[in-house]
Amino acid sequence: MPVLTYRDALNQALREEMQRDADVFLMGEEVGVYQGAYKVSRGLLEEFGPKRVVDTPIAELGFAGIGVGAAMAGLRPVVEFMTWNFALLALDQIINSAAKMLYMSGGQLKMPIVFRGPNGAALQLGSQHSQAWESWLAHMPGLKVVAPATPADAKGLLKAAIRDDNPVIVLEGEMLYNTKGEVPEGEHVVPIGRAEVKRAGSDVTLICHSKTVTVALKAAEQLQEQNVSAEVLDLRSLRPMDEPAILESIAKTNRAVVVEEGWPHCGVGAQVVDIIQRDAFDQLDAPVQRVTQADAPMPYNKHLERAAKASPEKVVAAARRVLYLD
Amino acid sequence: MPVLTYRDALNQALREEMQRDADVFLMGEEVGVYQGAYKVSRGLLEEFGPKRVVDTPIAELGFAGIGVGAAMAGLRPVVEFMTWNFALLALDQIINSAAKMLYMSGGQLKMPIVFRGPNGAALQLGSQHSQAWESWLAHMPGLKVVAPATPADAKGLLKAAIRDDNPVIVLEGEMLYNTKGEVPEGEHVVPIGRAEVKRAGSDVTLICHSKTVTVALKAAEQLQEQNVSAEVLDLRSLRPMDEPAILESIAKTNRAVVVEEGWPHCGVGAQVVDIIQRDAFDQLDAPVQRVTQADAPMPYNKHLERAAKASPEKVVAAARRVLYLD
Amino acid sequence: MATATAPASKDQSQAELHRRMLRQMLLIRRFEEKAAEAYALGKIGGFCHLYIGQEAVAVGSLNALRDDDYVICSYREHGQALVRGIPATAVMAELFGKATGCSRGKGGSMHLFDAGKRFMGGHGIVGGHIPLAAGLGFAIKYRDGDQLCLCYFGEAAVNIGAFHEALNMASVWKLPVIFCCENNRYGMGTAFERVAAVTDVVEHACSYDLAAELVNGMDALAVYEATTRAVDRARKGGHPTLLEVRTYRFMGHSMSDPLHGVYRTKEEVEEQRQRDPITQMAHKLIGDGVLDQAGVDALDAEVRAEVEAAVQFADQSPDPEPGALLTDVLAE
Amino acid sequence: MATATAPASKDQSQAELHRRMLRQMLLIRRFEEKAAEAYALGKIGGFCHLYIGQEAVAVGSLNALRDDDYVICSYREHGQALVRGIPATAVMAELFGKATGCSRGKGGSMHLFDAGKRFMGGHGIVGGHIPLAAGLGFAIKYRDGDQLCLCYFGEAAVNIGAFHEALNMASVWKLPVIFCCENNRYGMGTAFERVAAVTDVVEHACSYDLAAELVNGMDALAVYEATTRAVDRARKGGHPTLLEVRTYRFMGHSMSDPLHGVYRTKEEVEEQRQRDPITQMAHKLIGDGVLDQAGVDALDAEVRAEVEAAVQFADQSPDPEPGALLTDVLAE
Ligand SMILES: Cc1ncc(C[n+]2csc(CCOP(=O)(O)OP(=O)(O)O)c2C)c(N)n1
Ligand SMILES: Cc1ncc(C[n+]2csc(CCOP(=O)(O)OP(=O)(O)O)c2C)c(N)n1
Ligand SMILES: [Mg+2]
Ligand SMILES: [Mg+2]
Repeated sequence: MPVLTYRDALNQALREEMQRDADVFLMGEEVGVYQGAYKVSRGLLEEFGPKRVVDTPIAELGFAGIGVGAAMAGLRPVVEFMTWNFALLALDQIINSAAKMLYMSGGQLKMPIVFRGPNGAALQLGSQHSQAWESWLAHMPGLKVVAPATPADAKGLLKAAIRDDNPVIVLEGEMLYNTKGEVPEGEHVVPIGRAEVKRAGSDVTLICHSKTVTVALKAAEQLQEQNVSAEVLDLRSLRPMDEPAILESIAKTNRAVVVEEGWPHCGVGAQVVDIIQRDAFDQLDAPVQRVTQADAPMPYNKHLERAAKASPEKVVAAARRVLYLD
Repeated sequence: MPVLTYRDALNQALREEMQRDADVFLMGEEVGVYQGAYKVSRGLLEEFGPKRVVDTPIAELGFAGIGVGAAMAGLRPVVEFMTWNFALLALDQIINSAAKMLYMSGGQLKMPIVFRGPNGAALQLGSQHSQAWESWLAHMPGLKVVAPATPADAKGLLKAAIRDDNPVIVLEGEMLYNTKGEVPEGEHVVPIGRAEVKRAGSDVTLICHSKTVTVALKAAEQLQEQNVSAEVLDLRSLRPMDEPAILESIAKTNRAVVVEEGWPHCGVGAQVVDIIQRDAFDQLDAPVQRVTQADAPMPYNKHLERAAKASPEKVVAAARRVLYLD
Repeated sequence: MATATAPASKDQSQAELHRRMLRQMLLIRRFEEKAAEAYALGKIGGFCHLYIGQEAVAVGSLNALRDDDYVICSYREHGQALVRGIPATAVMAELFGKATGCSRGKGGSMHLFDAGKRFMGGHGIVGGHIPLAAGLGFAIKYRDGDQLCLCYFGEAAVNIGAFHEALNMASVWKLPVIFCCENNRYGMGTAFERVAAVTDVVEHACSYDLAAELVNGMDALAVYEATTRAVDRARKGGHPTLLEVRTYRFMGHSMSDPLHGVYRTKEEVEEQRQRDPITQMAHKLIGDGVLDQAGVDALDAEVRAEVEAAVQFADQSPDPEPGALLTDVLAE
Repeated sequence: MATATAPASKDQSQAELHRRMLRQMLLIRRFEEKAAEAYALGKIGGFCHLYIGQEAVAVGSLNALRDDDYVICSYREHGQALVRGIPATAVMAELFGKATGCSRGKGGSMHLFDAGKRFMGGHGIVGGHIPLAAGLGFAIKYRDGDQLCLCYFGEAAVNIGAFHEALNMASVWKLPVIFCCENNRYGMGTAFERVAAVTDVVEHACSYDLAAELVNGMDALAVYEATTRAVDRARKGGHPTLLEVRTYRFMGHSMSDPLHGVYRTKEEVEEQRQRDPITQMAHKLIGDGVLDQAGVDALDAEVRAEVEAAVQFADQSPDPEPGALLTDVLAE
């Protein structure tokens, strides 16, 4: 199977879907002439022309709304946010227009639109450029939210998102764009709403998504050295969330650590905890532990930043706590 | 003690704080000439003049930012959003400017600003006007978030918010404005971060805030008739959250139902569940149950709307589930 | 909606158009009066923004459109919905929250939709639908269509960012959109001059290189003509237009707002009522010999009956099934 | 920053001013060159937007201000920070993320702050700080002060809603704010004419009844004079001004962006470099007899030493204590 970067896997998904369906187009800041701020759209302008690869002004609210309007007319827009930090300005269109259109029109207007871009902290970008929005977006009925961790999932989930008749949020990771992995050629669609066991284990489940999958996998290796067998469950979709997969893993391990990139209070992890304690209460041998970003805006200094982020060490420590090893 | 409406209690808090400190001013849509969309600011223009009671254009992002700028210069703005639904447009200023200013300036710029207005659904206002934002706002480090349920708390928390040197979010309830209660005269400041037992009980704790306090109190009465003694714990502050008060109540009842106005997935209630299962795991006799808004945009039809909202009946049913009575 | 104008019968078809326009204005007026009654009786809930006084705007402009053009509105859209041809029954049923409503009872007064009629909604966030209009225009152009999108909003929306972002992109990309600003002088209780540095909305056209026209919104024919010119520009090459239509709302902002309130005087409202667009139109038609007073009365009786029937229909229609709460959240 | 102009020594003080301006421009240039080096060495991280080519804007405008005026900027603010008088040591240390930095190492290149100098930050969301500027102006007016706020942003920010909302309110309320648009033709890789319907930013002043001026941003003195006029208007009665300053960025958008890239030609950059604002200023001062080439070289040597010292200071400064992660989240 070809090995691709996460970036190129996304690029492949976009290219294939644009080839497949003339109604699919890409719009956003720097997606065309500049080839994408993070080069995800490299070559697309050349292949599909400026009608289908549309450079926008810096006007997140406006162009998100233009995407929604185009979707109301039946096109299938892919709206790229340079990063999700800037999408904060566009939330009114994502929430009030895209997520509610089908409902408030009584089922008349489908909303086949994708909003995508990098989410969460990269390196030393400071407080305003290092935010992970998954719990906000996952909160909203009317949206679907995916957060791929690997190149294969990036391709497969983006393809699924583009083909979906609902607004789908695709949370990518700037720190993931260069990571590599095997990616099936051509038709490879990962169904939205299905978690995946990325590493099997029996003592504790590490529940994660997006960048924290790497963190959890590293933690699982370290735990292995300590004779602890950790299962790594990659949620992949945050809305809908794959509750059966979570419960199945807990049934096996009876213990869980939830790892996420965002802040702790009302984070996605809290919802995972809620699901587990509600539906697997009697199977739990210890309270579920969470590893999150520190409850502070992101500092610029690199040491502070490193200390703020979820790390394999923190996950190992949390796992040992749920195993009552410390 | 005088009996006031929640609306007049807020009005009193504003008036007293504006009398007390010339740096406090109110700005927002219709706060002046029109006397407030929901009349919270009635009479203030007449008493304090247009310099301190400022009618704005419909420009939520802009005037929220003007408030933040004024706070950077040391004023103490109270920014009214006609409803929090429209504040969605202003989130960039609330999150990226207000919540992060102290941090990213390395502690130099305090942010003594209040953002307030009605939150959540009223009656039949449809999908775009019936949203409860507490879990979003409570997620953000750098903010404080309060949600008073009674006239006394409305006054006391708004006064505390105005005196706080941090950005404080005050979530009011349109459906609460007409409710009445005793309100201490003059200096009555409710500290931010403290929950309050609104009704003592021993069998189950109903954890709630804002409008759902009424719902929980009604449920507690119905439960009493079924010989179940429910404690009603009003969180009042959602960030910081009074974890000791929650744990104290759980230590007594060993059972909890969390009632909130927002949607279920990643709601505030999930965080409450996380706190309880983490720190009171061994005291819990049953999984914590949650009562939330239905996981859908708000419908216009009044029967559907009623079915979507948290209700005493749903809380009673949830309480019976945690008590294994059904 | 398309106006057939075979040269031989030009006068006749014009008379026909004018007669239809008067009828539509009357229909809106009587519909809104009944809606107010039903609101007072608690049959309609939530926010309900009446169109009384502004009828000439919807009627004048929508008659210049084709059936395959898109229309998108703010929350003050009962008038546009009716003129666009959504049956009064379906609009009234929506206000009543019934399953037979044009949004199946889930939208309400602020969210009327009829995808078949290319009526793309009532939207509740001030200015929020202006980018959607540009997006509909974008889709038309993407498909090399010769349709256009007509977008209505109030003057207060001009102060919000979405308006500016959308107008700029509509102009840069030459999208076939007509931005129709219904300047009724007030956004709720705020006079425009208190919150806008420049009160001629058309001035903003300069910043975006748009065609623009200032129109008397109490004159349905003036609105019709200005819109027709804008339609021409949009179909040929997609040059967008900003229309500022000066009008007035005779009622309060919404049903919960008093008739004149503290922000405007009773006298001002009375004075404006002297310019009633329906009286003016009726007067013109009588003057032109298109109709006599009896003819006007007959039209009025006709629409009154239509509205009465709509109320009955709405009243007798069923509520949505309880299960509707959880449908339409996502498409299958 | 205040320029003392006792009539007797007007020429001398002007020469002094011009000399200072040249020195400041050189300081920015050398500072940025060193920052680029340090970035390449991994001493500076994240996004780092250099000001090379635009020096005349910060220098020309800030010299027209008083010490008690407010200044607020976008993320491209190293130049403004230095001219405002934040020591090069503290700015460089901030870029290095050190505890001695002007934001204690927590802000970084995009978030330089010095409250004492009324330097109200570098801000990272395009257009986001423009309302903050209006708010600072609001506070001045609220306290009946005669200060003003000078706000810098790029031309690409003109396409975003916040710009429009802020300008409108600043005008309606007559706030003492100068909106200084540094039009360097590109927002990242996007030429302004590709995304703006009207490319003369000053045109927007008409929509908001603002004073406006188009200024040659390669000429520090022209910027100084235009700003002085805007300052006068702001102090007397608070009439806000929109300045469009035409300038050019000689480097890539940020350190991760190539020098010219695909969006502009090498030739264009070369051509613009011929208009180097520092060369022009030096040439003028030599022509005026204020300095000779040796004098210019001496200034340059002086600032090079200052910048070198700043780098050493930054390098040797300590990182923030680990506990700093959780301080400053909330004020006590
Ligand atoms: C963003 C936003 N802010 C505030 C409101 C509340 N609101 C609803 S209508 C309205 C006034 C709008 O006035 P205008 O645009 O002139 O339209 P009109 O009501 O006169 O038709 C306001 C403030 C809203 N719906 N959306
Ligand atoms: C709202 C928002 N969208 C996108 C970005 C990413 N971004 C950072 S700078 C920039 C270009 C801004 O150009 P301009 O305003 O002309 O300033 P210049 O960089 O030329 O000084 C972009 C798109 C951002 N920071 N904020
Ligand atoms: Mg109006
Ligand atoms: Mg620029």
